[in-house]
Amino acid sequence: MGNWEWPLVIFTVLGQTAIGMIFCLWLTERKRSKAGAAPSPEYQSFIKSSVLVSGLLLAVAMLASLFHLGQPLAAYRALTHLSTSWLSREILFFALTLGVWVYLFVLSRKPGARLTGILALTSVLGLLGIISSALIYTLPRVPAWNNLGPVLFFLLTGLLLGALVIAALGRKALGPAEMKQTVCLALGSVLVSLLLYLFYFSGLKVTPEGGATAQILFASPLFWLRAVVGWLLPLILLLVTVSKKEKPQPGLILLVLTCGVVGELLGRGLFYLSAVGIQILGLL
Amino acid sequence: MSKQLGFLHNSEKCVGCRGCEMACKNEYQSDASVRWRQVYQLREEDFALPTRIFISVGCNHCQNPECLRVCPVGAYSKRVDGIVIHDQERCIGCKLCTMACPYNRPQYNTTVKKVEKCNLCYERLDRGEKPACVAACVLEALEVVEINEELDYKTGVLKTLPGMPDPKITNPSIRFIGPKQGVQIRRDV
Amino acid sequence: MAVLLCLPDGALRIERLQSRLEILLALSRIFVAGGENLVYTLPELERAYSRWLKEEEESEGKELQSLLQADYGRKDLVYEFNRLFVGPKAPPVPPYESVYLSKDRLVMQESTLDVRRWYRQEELMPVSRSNEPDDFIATELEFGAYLLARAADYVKEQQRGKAIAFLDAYNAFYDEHLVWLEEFVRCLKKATQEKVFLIIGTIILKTVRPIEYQKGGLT
Amino acid sequence: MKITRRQFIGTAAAVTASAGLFSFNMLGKADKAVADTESKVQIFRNVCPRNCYDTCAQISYVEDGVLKKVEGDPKSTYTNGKLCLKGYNYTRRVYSPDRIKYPMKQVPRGSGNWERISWDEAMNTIAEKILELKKRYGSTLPICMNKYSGNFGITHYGIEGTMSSIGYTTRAVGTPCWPAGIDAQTYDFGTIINNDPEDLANSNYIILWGSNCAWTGIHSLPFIMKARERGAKIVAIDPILTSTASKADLYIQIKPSTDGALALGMAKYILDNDLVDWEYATANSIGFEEWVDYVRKNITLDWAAEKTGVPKDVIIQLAREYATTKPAAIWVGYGMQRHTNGGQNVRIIDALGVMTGNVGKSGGGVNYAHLETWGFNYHAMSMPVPEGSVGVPGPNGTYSDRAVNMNNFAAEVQALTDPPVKMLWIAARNPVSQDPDTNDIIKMFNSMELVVTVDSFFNKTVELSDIVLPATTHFEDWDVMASYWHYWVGINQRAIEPMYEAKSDVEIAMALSKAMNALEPGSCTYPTEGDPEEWVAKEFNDGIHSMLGISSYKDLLDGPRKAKISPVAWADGQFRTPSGKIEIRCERAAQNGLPALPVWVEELKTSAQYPIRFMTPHPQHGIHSQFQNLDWMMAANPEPVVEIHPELAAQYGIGEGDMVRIYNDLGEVKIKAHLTRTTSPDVIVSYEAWYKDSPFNVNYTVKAIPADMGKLATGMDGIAFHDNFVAIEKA
Repeated sequence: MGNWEWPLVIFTVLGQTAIGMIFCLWLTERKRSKAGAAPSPEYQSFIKSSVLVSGLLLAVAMLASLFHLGQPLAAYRALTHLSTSWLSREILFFALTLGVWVYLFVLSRKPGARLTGILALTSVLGLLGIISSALIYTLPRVPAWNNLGPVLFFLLTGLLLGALVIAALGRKALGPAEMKQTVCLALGSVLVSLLLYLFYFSGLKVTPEGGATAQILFASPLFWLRAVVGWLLPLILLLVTVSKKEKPQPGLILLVLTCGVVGELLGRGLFYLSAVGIQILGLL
Repeated sequence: MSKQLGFLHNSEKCVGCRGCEMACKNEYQSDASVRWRQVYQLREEDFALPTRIFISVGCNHCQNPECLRVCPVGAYSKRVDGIVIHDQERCIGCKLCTMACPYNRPQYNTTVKKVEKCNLCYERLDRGEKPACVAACVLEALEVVEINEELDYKTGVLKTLPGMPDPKITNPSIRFIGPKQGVQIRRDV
Repeated sequence: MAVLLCLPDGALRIERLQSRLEILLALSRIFVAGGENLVYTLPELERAYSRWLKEEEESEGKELQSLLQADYGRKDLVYEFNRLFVGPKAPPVPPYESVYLSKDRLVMQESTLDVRRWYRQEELMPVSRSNEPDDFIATELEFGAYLLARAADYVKEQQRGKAIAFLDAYNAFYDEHLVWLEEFVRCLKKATQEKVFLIIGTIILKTVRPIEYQKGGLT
Repeated sequence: MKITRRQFIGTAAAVTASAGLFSFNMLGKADKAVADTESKVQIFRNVCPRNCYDTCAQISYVEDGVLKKVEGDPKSTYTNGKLCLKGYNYTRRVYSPDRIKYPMKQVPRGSGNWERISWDEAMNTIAEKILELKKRYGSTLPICMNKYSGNFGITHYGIEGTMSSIGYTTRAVGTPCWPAGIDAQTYDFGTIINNDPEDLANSNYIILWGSNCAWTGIHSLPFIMKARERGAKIVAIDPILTSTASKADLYIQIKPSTDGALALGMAKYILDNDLVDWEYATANSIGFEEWVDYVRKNITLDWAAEKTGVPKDVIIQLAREYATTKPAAIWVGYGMQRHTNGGQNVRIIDALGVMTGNVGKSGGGVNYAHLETWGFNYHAMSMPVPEGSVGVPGPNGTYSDRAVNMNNFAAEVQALTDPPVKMLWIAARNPVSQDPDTNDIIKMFNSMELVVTVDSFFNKTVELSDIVLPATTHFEDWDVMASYWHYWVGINQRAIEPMYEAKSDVEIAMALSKAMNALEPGSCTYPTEGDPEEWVAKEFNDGIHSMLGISSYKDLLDGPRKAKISPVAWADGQFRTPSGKIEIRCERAAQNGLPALPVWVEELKTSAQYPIRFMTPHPQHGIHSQFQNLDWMMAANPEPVVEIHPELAAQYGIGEGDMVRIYNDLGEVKIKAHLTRTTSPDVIVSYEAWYKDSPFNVNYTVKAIPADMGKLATGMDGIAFHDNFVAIEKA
């Protein structure tokens, strides 16, 4: 059984959120630039603040990751084994993402600058970062992780929370269609996440270690809290939101966001906690 | 291919005295939080009769070392003789290797906040001495051997024992002589 | 901050070194004499600390006030001192550097031997009545004080180069060794609620520091 | 610019002048000679002094006065350059920050209010108390010593010497561990002698009868395995399927305390099938025919099978193989004699060895222990009492010490009134955790006026002492050690200076003598001065020299020596009994109220109230209360378990890892359950030990029930530790 790795929980969830936000911004921006409409001041300030928030989240995430290390001051060395280590690659992509984000940040402050390209670049780097993150855990030793699960879960976390933060920040600036698209993205993420988990659990049973992981999860009250707060509530609330014509109430979006954050943090904590590795079976 | 050194553990001879484990600690005066070598008592239920059967496991100097693959700082290297060395100077204490190794051999030293592991006493080997664990084995149940086909063809040499992780994961450089169980006159039958 | 002055006539003077030296000695004596002699060693610490505060131009700190109010003769201070640092039960805050700096929580480790080398370089060795590890807190503090005293001596003798060498040596000794006291005090604060010892911990943190000195004046 | 020590090249030349002005407390001028030893690795010879079969020859590596590591000394062919897991832990013992460092006193006892005192104050306090008690009661009998096996180095008999040197005192006499077996063999053969364990390699059939040597005497196993490689069969008879028994070709799970019945069953078969070595038995023993008669008339195989739980055909097989596969060796472990019929069972096994002619043969023997290599001067021990001392009156106006039974220590001390015991001196012993009936021990401690304990660690006994004195480890002492199993003797050098203010038992005796003579000249006869190495030198005599083939103790500095005596016990047929023969019929036994013949004596049985036998044998990670508290051991074996058979566990709803309350009318202990089929459904097992910061102690439920024998050779009967009956429940 693993540990509740707070630094890694913060790092992965916040980092994925930041990248999810940038991805959502890119979707929006791409449509807008196609439409060629002049941005409203509200929209401009939304872009500015969204870019800023995504960068802050990314920075906090990377800072948090240092606390996982025994030697935080030597973290830079983590870049030195790109040939086989997904952790090295993760750090590389996150560092690049942060670097490109700085440029994005500068551009976002320039009125009239075109952001589609740079948003796309940041998203791609960020998504590669998330995938690298996930592949770190795709360890043959840990059957519960040694599959596509981590990649999909990590991406879905990014999409769900990214979309929800964007929806929250853009409650004034985004048009109804944009809002709908963002909310739908979140809804889709929750739905896929939930279905994926059901599918995932059925796969876990195949190995004894995977079975142990499932057992730990089902036995944990935190898992059921995560299921209610992280899947059920957002699902219901988002369905309600989507079914209505008018733009969703800002309060509602914030509520879903809170649920989503709590759910994902719990889920990620449990992800680490419930890892059961193949090991020598015997008395110590 | 260059050679691959590894351990041959004879669980027919091993009585689980744990001398190897402590001799290793004595040699390196290693921190209480780490066990480079560990003696495991295998599960009774995995054998025909309930018996105290032991294996002694240090680093298995795997042919496909997961620790080496996942380490982000390249602290691990494999010598030409197959010994997997961990350079503690480089280690940043990310603990990923401790998650990746099916044998729990890289151990996180909570005092220096870095990982460390068995290095097959390569310095002693280079001097022509036996590793501390092998030298201390009263029943001579532990040996350093060259892992090769010749060894694997020998009768009685096993790649795994019940309770050991699937060797396919990392291709560990450890071989076993299986336990022998005597006749038991028991009172619970 | 100590000030090393080179006066226009070429004379050398140093300020604020004496208080530092005295407080190191006073702290050392607390541990030399042990819990049973706090009634003698605490007033000494109090005097040294008060002088240090004055020299550093701070007001008389809160710690000092409560230290002043403490009853040094309290028997339970003795017991608590022994429980924390001495034994016979395994002490939670053993006063030996290597327990904190070495990879093992043991005495007589590599850092102990390095401390011994420091002493030897000055042709010194531990000679106390009990065979303590060389990195016993009292011995290390005394050695620190000794290095400062040597610096002060050379100032008196107007040998600038040598005075500076000893100040630097003290700082090096701090960096290589005395720095463990930070961890020691952290453990102490976890292990006790007794004010007097918490204050001693605070005094250690405040006063056992590298010497920052200015090579001031006209040269 | 920052500098480091390496760059700082002080100005040592000038030190002398100004350093004089600096007032040093801790530091002084360095001794050039000492400084020159820097970074030179020195090698010393040591011997592990623990109460253990193997008494390992060690080599310690010391650099700049610091013990770096400890290895086995390859010069001993028995230990063969290897230690056990405990022996590799010594740096942790020597340099543990937990060690007791200074003399300290605690007021009141048990309060945790400890004050550091000087050696002078400690010695004066103790001396004054001794003198005051002597004055009050007219003798030193109120002073009671309890010393045993914490350190078996010969100079540690200086503890007994300390007592003799102040007068006639009360002494804890006896030994808890092994006396019933000693007496059994003393009745039969005149004393205990085992074949050189290296001779086990010559055996063709080896019965490990109640010995878990994989844990308690690992260095004998290679010789056993060598025999097996030659084709010998290894049989283990034990109620517990130990690590040793797991290696046997045949393991027999016997009902505890019925070993004699199994041996009698075997004897019956051997008789009935005429596999007896009549020639050996009749030539070398007396009373053999009478015993044969008893066996013929009283023993049946069905009875033996019923009694022991061992099927008849297995008894037959065992008997046939043992009687026909010669030479056949039996190793009688100490565990099997810790019963109310333990000594008698050993006597029956002895008889089995005699009837098959396996005694006095290479590769044979009924091997228990020996003391053949222990013929030292006991100089540190042999101190005259001060003139005019008064003790327990004997004939012709002589006096003697007053003996109390170490094995019923709490009760017997409390029962003494004329004069009562008022002061305890405890050294090399931890009675509060190791003696039976812990609660009564604590009660007894509370009735004392002064308790002095010499120890290295704050164990349960120190916790209840008034004064604790810091003991050296064997690396800080000069000493000489012999084994009670193998034939090697080794010198133990002082490898490092004593740490802190630790002193050896002899040094403590000298300090006490100084204090007593200052207060009252002539009140203590112990020398007040002496060099530690000289003390060791004085232990040697011509007998030891010739036995070891040396001319001086200094020859042992080149390595331990093996005694030049026959590796085969009793090969000469010269038995040390009054009759000079093996006394199958033993008058001395009869005189001591025991059966004269090795006949069956009923074992102690469980009751309805306490239906489970709780066995508490020796642990792997320690020896009694030593070692398990050290950091590496605590990491490797952090907590005790109780081994419970799954069937028994199921009856009580106990699962793996559940806490189990084990109790009887005496007390209780709570231990975590480990379900295993290595024990039987009516026996639970937990290994005695003292874990750091843990209240775990198996002795809370152990009654001070005497074993049947021990008085003859050791002064007191042993303890039936394994006749410990309890009830259990899920805690």
